Amino acid sequence: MSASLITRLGPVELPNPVLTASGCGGTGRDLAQFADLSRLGGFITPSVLPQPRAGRPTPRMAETPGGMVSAMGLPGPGIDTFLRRDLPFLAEQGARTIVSVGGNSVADYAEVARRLRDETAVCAVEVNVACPNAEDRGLVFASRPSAAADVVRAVRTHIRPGVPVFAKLSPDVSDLVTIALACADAGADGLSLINTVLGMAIDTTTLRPALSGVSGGLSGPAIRPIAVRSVYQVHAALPQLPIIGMGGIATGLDALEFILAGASAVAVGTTLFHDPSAAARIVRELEEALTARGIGRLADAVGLAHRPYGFVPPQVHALSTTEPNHEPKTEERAQ
Amino acid sequence: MSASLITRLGPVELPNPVLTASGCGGTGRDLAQFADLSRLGGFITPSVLPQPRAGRPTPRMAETPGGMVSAMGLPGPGIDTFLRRDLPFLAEQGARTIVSVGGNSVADYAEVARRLRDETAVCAVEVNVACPNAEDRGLVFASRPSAAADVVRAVRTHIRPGVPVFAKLSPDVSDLVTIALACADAGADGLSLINTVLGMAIDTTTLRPALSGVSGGLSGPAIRPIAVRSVYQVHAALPQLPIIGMGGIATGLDALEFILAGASAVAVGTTLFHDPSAAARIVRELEEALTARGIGRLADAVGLAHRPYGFVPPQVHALSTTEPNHEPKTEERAQ
Amino acid sequence: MQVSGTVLTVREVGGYHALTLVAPAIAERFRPGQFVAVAVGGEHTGRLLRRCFAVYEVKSDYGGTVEFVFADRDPGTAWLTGRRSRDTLDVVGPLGRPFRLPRDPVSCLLVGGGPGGAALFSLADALHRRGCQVHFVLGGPDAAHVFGARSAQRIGDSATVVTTDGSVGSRGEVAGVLPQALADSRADVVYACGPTETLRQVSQVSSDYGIPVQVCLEEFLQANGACGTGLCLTCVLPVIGDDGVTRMLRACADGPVLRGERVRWSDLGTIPLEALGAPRALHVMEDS
Amino acid sequence: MQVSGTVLTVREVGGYHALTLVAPAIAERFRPGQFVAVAVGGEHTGRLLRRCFAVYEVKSDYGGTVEFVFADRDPGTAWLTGRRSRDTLDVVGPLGRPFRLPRDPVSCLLVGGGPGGAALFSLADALHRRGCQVHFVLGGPDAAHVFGARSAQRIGDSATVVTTDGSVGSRGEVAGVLPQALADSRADVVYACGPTETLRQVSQVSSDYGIPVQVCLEEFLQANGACGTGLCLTCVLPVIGDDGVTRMLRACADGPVLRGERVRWSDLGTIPLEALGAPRALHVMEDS
Ligand SMILES: Cc1cc2nc3c(=O)[nH]c(=O)nc-3n(C[C@H](O)[C@H](O)[C@H](O)COP(=O)(O)OP(=O)(O)OC[C@H]3O[C@@H](n4cnc5c(N)ncnc54)[C@H](O)[C@@H]3O)c2cc1C
Ligand SMILES: Cc1cc2nc3c(=O)[nH]c(=O)nc-3n(C[C@H](O)[C@H](O)[C@H](O)COP(=O)(O)OP(=O)(O)OC[C@H]3O[C@@H](n4cnc5c(N)ncnc54)[C@H](O)[C@@H]3O)c2cc1C
Ligand SMILES: Cc1cc2nc3c(=O)[nH]c(=O)nc-3n(C[C@H](O)[C@H](O)[C@H](O)COP(=O)(O)O)c2cc1C
Ligand SMILES: Cc1cc2nc3c(=O)[nH]c(=O)nc-3n(C[C@H](O)[C@H](O)[C@H](O)COP(=O)(O)O)c2cc1C
Ligand code: FES
Ligand code: FES
Repeated sequence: MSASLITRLGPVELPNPVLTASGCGGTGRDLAQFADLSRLGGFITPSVLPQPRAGRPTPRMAETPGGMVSAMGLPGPGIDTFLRRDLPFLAEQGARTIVSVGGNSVADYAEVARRLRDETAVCAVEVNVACPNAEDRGLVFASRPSAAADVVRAVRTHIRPGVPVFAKLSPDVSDLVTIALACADAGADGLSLINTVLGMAIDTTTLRPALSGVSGGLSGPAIRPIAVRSVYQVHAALPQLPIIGMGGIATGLDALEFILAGASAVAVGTTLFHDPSAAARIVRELEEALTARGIGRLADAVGLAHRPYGFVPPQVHALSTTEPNHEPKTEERAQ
Repeated sequence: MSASLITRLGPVELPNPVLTASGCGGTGRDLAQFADLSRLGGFITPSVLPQPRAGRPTPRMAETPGGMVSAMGLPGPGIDTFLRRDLPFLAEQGARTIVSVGGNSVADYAEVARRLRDETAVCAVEVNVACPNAEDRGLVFASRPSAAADVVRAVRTHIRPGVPVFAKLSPDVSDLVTIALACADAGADGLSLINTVLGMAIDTTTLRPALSGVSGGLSGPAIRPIAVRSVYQVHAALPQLPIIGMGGIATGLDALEFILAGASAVAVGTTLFHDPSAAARIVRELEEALTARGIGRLADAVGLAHRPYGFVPPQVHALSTTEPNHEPKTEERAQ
Repeated sequence: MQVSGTVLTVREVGGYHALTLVAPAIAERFRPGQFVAVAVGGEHTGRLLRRCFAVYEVKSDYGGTVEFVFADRDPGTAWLTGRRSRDTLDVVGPLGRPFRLPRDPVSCLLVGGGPGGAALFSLADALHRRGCQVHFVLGGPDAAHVFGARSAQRIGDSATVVTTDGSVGSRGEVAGVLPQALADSRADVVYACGPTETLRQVSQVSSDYGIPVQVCLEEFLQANGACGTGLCLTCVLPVIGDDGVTRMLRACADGPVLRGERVRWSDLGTIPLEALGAPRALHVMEDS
Repeated sequence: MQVSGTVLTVREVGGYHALTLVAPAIAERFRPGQFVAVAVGGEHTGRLLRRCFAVYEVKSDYGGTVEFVFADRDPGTAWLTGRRSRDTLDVVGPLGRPFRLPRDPVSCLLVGGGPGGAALFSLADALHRRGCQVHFVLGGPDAAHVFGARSAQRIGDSATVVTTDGSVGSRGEVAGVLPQALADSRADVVYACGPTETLRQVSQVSSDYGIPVQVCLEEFLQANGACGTGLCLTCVLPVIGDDGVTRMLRACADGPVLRGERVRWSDLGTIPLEALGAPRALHVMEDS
């Protein structure tokens, strides 16, 4: 018998845990040529802002080993056009739509959330906390617990109960768990981990930064270990909060790694650029992987890596049983 | 005419900027079969602690896309054996030796530094600030400005003037520039950027963390964009401080990227595991790359990416000239 | 369509490479001006971005083959040149909007620069089938880097070849010979594919003469695109719409064929201040 | 030596693969028990870690060839199985300390498990040249996964084959037939290569009989090593030295051949509390 992939994000049930990551599946129109959107676990929209935004000039991306750096500048049509054109399209396709909300001020986020309140096609909301805060020298909200909490609270206030709000965090912080806690306290029903890692490429021909935005976000398989670590850390600290894990997922086994670390769902981003039909393949591979491991229900695999399993050498065993859900300490790092 | 590769790390002149990274060239004995140590810019030793350390149990590493995660536990023979056995070997080989100093308390660092003071074979000292601090719940020193400053000060006090002290930082912080500033204020003569990025892999067969240490340090080409960004950011803020850049360097062009970002020297780490003779090749490729670009002296290329170059579209130009050495702001990130 | 195509041949054509693969589903759907997006580096690769190439020609052999021509300029294309017959390639296509064809048998001037010339030959066939006249102008730095000069002479109603070093045809640049070619061909429409700078000049000259021009932005897409399928938004350029509003359009999904007179050539690599959604900060700068 | 070797053949041998490449510098220097570290995935790969394989045999053909035998168990080895003749491989070798050979013509028992059997044949030749007797015990899960059973029968003074499913030789495990084989061969020394668990059992039995045993830790190295050259310290295991002190030695550079009775088999994957430099915290835990 093959494994059941049904998963829950708080009050929402999804037929499978494989979503498309914000900003990586476009508006859905182009992706629909390669994937039946209704067969995906869900579709996360690009971050929606109150106004249309052209984004940054080209060059917007550079290829790097196992990944890419990109600085897009949050391009998008703004909430009006989104509601008129993109959301109805996604609903027509039968996509379970998770709307990513962005902004450069708490008021921006609140405004978008307010406009989403009565939209029944919205299945869940993701707050992209990794946007630059115009009021804080352009520091991203996600880099301070209080700023992150402010935007989450602003969104949560406007969104109907029953529609879960996920806070999407950046890994570029000294203490991710503290930020996650602050978001949970501010009403986040779950967390999305991770947004891109701050990186940069220099063009060795022009001898200048490769991106018009100088630095950009590193994404793709290269960052997978950072993402898995983030999910594992946060799940250890907040085991009751559902997590959407993402960062470099390219195969079903990659998705399983995130599930074992503690994610209830996963999102596929950069891989869609390489392989636009990847999401359906990953669903299939994940199902096969669970079945091969005798795991009947996806839910049983969530966070499994936190528990001891099979043969455990005595010392490791001692560690694991005294602290079954322990956060990896910083001493558990390299060297 | 081929380019001159001579570079300076404060008072020390090196014939070329290509070093081996701490912990990646072993004691030098095994590497010497593949590379003439005297032809390298320099050799950075594994971090030396006061006592012998066995390190962590296996498994200590896992392969990841474009990199690896490792948790070694700072294995090493301790300062006594290091001074008796390893340092004399390196001196015999004609290696310009940079000794990496580690510890789990400020006293550990001070002790190692004190023992190094009268060793004339020590060309420079690198303080591995990314060691866990036993007195601060195992948080690495590098995650707090004051803790980082304490260890740098402790080492600087004991090391002879004329022997530069470099502080080696971890990128896993919300604000790298603040940590770098604290180290500079505490007497660091330069900075080494970056140590590994905190990551993790889960074994999808055992369904448990792949490393005995649960999480580990991500290294290799995968992290190069993070490392280049770190060097660029810190050089923008502290242009007078020499930087040893590292993180995923595999080719001469990779090395050039770090130089353009602001590094005066570079170190090759994980690539040595893949290609033990890489360092000499990188020296050659870097020389060719500079020559091909009409850059006669390596020193002229240091930090070049911070200046506008060639054709600059008007808007980008406006940005660059108002803030020629501007730190990439957090708003200059993805999306 | 995303297919795994079997490589038939990789051959050198002057200074370029031509790769032919079996891909019936793509061959069948292809219309001139469209492109394919190819995954490079093999199964274990760390290179994630697809490379986009305009299709040179499709044939019915082996159920349907697709051929594209490319310049070897990065490690991804170097990998492609190393493919052997029977290797497989992961290819997505046909992608993008094709050249729009005139309904009536008008006179057409097809302008190619470097490897971009390859995209014009299937267009020429389609135009011929509609009874159009097809005149060629092909240019490049030297003889090895002008694609299809002989074919153009064979199939074209006329063909002008021009190289920077004069090693074949006359010495000079495409834009230089264009006014004469427009006059000689009495062109009703211009189609162009080649270096972005060439497209800019061709658009400029054609507009000056009031002749509509369609350009295929293959090179811009190669330099800027990550996916080719419209998902990533990395390949945008400012284009003026029918309503007069400048929008950032995607070279891949909104192109690669665009009306040359609508592209804001001198603003490539920028967000023009009056573009839809341009950053407010810049507006402020302009006002203050 | 780091060389770029040209692949001659990749062939299936039962359930394993054997790859032969031209690498004179390695062939020349090789001594039985040593290994090669192979880069996998090709030029564009994101797989950085070398794969270590004990050498099966070296020959003087083509200036010097090296052959190794491997089980296909990860994407890296899958890539190796896909190599074709004339491809090149980046190989470092010969690496590690070889089997130490007895000076006198003693009786030797060579014990192989799975693909590890391959490492014993060049050893057998060297022992024969010294006038030693060479007896084989080869085991594996089934007939396809016992390496070299026929060769062993041909060249050995005796050969015992044992499989878990009894599909070839007798049914059982290597350790089970060892006491009999030791008695029959009157062995003065045991050499073994195979799964780590087999090496543990062989070491145990041999020590019980007071017979010195050298084990080649190929499998442990494959599971734990990143470089093969002694640089990375990822392949360590606890070994008791002549001074009675347990040290964490590298399977690659201090091995792969170690004295079996000196390896702390039940402490693999740990740092024994009394090992040199073991963490103080653990001592404290034990004391308190
Ligand atoms: C030189 C020329 C001659 C034409 N001759 C005739 C004719 O004789 N009879 C007739 O009925 N129609 C003629 N047309 C119009 C043309 O045939 C139709 O517009 C086209 O077939 C419609 O295709 P579509 O719906 O895909 O493009 P649309 O969706 O209508 O247009 C897409 C975009 O392409 C532009 N575009 C479309 N076709 C062209 C073109 N050929 N050149 C440049 N830009 C173009 C449009 O302006 C628009 O911006 C001519 C157009 C041109 C430019
Ligand atoms: C079964 C056997 C028979 C021997 N017969 C003779 C003999 O007849 N005459 C004679 O002079 N010497 C004999 N020796 C000793 C052996 O030949 C020498 O130790 C060896 O050649 C020295 O090589 P080395 O300097 O590289 O090893 P060393 O550096 O001396 O040793 C390296 C490590 O390998 C171990 N080691 C070395 N050889 C063996 C071995 N063969 N088996 C297991 N562990 C070993 C050592 O104890 C040490 O731990 C015999 C040893 C063994 C085990
Ligand atoms: C081109 C691009 C655009 C993105 N846009 C958004 C966005 O609008 N909002 C958001 O929250 N994350 C955005 N992201 C981040 C991704 O959703 C995802 O978190 C990140 O890329 C890591 O996943 P990946 O490695 O699978 O791509 C974007 C990433 C890329 C590469
Ligand atoms: C196995 C291993 C051991 C390391 N040991 C040390 C160490 O002892 N001290 C230190 O400062 N950095 C150590 N590092 C970090 C490297 O010196 C280097 O900063 C990092 O790996 C990034 O460079 P790379 O990508 O070229 O490997 C180690 C890295 C690895 C992979
Ligand atoms: S290349 Fe990705 S949208 Fe055009
Ligand atoms: S594999 Fe690297 S030290 Fe042994």
